Amino acid sequence: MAVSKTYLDIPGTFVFDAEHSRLGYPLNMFCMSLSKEENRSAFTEDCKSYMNRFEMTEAQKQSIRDRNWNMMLEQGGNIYYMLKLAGADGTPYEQVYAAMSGDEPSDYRSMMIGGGRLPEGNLYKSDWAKK
Amino acid sequence: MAVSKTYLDIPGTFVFDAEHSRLGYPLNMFCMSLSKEENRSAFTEDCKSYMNRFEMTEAQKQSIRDRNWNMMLEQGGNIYYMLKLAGADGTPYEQVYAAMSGDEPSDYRSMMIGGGRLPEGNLYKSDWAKK
Amino acid sequence: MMSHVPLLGLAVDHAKKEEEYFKPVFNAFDVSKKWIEDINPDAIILVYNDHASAFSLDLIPTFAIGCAAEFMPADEGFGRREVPIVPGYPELAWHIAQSTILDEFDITIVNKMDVDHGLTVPLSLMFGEPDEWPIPIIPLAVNVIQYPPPTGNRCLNLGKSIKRAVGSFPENKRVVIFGTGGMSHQLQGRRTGLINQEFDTNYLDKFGSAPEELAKIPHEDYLRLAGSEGIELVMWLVARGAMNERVREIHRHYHVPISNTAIGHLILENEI
Amino acid sequence: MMSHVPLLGLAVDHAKKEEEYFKPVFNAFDVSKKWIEDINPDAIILVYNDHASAFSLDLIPTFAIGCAAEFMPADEGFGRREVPIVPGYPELAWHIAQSTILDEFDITIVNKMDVDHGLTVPLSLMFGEPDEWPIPIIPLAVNVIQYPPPTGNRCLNLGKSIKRAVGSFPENKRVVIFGTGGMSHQLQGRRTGLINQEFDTNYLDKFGSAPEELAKIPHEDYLRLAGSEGIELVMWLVARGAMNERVREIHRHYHVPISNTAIGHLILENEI
Ligand SMILES: [Fe+3]
Ligand SMILES: [Fe+3]
Repeated sequence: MAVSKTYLDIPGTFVFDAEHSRLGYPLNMFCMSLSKEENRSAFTEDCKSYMNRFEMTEAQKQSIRDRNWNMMLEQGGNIYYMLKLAGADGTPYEQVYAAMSGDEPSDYRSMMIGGGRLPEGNLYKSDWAKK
Repeated sequence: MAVSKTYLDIPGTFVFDAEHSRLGYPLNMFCMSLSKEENRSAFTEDCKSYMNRFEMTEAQKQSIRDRNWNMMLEQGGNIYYMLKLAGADGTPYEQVYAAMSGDEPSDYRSMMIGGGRLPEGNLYKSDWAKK
Repeated sequence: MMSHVPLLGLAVDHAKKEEEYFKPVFNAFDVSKKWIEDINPDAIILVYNDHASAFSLDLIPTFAIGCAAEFMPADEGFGRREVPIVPGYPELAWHIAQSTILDEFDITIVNKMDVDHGLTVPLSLMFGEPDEWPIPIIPLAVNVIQYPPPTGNRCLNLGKSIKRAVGSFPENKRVVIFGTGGMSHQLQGRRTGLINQEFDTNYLDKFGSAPEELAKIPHEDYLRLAGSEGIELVMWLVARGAMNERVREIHRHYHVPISNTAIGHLILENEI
Repeated sequence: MMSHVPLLGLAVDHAKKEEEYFKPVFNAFDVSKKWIEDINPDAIILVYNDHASAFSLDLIPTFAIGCAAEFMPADEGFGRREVPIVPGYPELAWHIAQSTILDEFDITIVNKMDVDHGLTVPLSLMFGEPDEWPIPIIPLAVNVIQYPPPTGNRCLNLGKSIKRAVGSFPENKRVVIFGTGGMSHQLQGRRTGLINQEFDTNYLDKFGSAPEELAKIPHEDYLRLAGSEGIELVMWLVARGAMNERVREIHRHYHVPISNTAIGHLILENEI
């Protein structure tokens, strides 16, 4: 079966497909490692040498240093893995979501309580291009 | 789909099905552990306490102590796992096969070189009951 | 034949009971708690997804069935969740594994596995905080993180195969199956926070009466319309497939939001 | 479309090259070595089974595809086998994984895996002792140790799905697929040493011309007639399914015994 990638025109979304998974493998395995207390300590003590245990690109390491969640996604990050980094930092997930969306945390929370982001105008990249 | 067990009337054969696998789990995981050098040393130094790391039944431990291959099979052993014990002992596989068959190693080897055990008379337990 | 295969579609992940915010949802579970107490099943098949706890990118089973006698709550980075060890049901789980493989489903058999909040949160919602879980659990993990997950159609058909397996188990058992995950949500990227109430309502409406129609929804539609994590809904279809063609709705609840997610919750029973 | 999907059915396990005893078999591979050198494929899909090296009773995937960039030879208790690291082919392997899952095969995706003699011995037979393996390998591990393995029919159909996947790969590649394991043998119990030459001959005869017929052989017949380990032959059917309906036989060799096993060896090419 041919693998079509028509999902690529969904705006503001990274589908964790083969390309993403291959690209993000070291970044995600780094994040996952933080589930273990000993690894969290090692990361906190010397983040540079801890990160070097994983064969990450410079861009991946930069995205982690900056806690730039969208950049992590671009570099193949998967949100379920990335949330382990947030967990290790003690950052509430909502803060991560707001950061990715580009909104102020309070605005983001209001949007969610108001029923979330509407599908209208958010289904195709062309919808966003119009904005 | 119903799981029929009509294979139970094959003579001299243990099918490694769910029942066998559940029964043999600790024995097989014990055998597998011997792939590692450190475990082989620990086993050689103090076989009793090494075996106690695995939750084996007394019969399973007995079958191992006696290197009674057919008894291991009865106790849920799987041949691919058991061969790791043979490997750790340095016992040639052919010797294990001969032991299970009940033949002298030289007779067993002759049988194999002569084309192996024939299917005739070896397909049903009832064939063997006649002998 | 088994007398009963009810289904419970659960859709809460990552919930924290202590928070006031979640009260309306927990209240909605009062009906469900009462229901399962009355049913008092012999086993629960729990269809869920692992969140990089038992599995990782190193090994991604499409379907994995837990056949062990017990499963430890996973350490997800904060120590093991303080809930009871999850009791398994090896006889039935192995029977399902053997039966579905002979039925040409390529299931991964798992004899040692920690289970994360994806499995234990639904249990907490249904049973509160007991000293022991009252009913044996068969974990059925579905890959919904790595694209592509199994198709909706494949999930529905796996459910049908599970139904045949439970039906051919030598003992007559009352089995409940939980489908978890979903409903619409997106946890990532600039579009995070997407909720599609129309999609969800349609899903809930057709889930009992027209699951074959839902099974045709292509992955792309879930991703686009229900958010990138909304694709978890395929797990519900495993549970639906395990039920009779005709079912009746016992309870329904839908709420937006829990954190970033639309939560839906549905109890169905077989029409006999 | 790919131009060519030849198949190579290999059936040697556990062979030790240095022993005089094996000479006739290694000689039979001279034809095959020449053949693959001439074909010079872009990739080999190697259908094999793991022998409690990468997997154990803790986790038993029915089908697992190796998508990594390389695979280390496993330490099977004597240190790692002294053969080159096995180079993978991530682009094509991932494409096959995605494609077969969307085609409703429930494959386990593996990104880190050691490969044991089940994979490296066939390579040694085909390529001798090079400093590097000359062609990238996609390992496809099939469970044949825990009963039940996938049915023969399922294996044949997976092969067909792999054929479609390779055919839809954006680049036109020459791919060879090795089916390994078998033929008749029994390694355990009082019946150990069973060999069924009639069964094997029939299998070799029909493999090219009537694989659908072989795909109907129930597990019980393999176990009874071809010995408990003869059931490994289902792995050949994956390779057969990946070929055209019409094939021509390039090379055949059958020999009894290697150790405890009847070894068969068949090269087929697609009729265009
Ligand atoms: Fe989730
Ligand atoms: Fe073998």
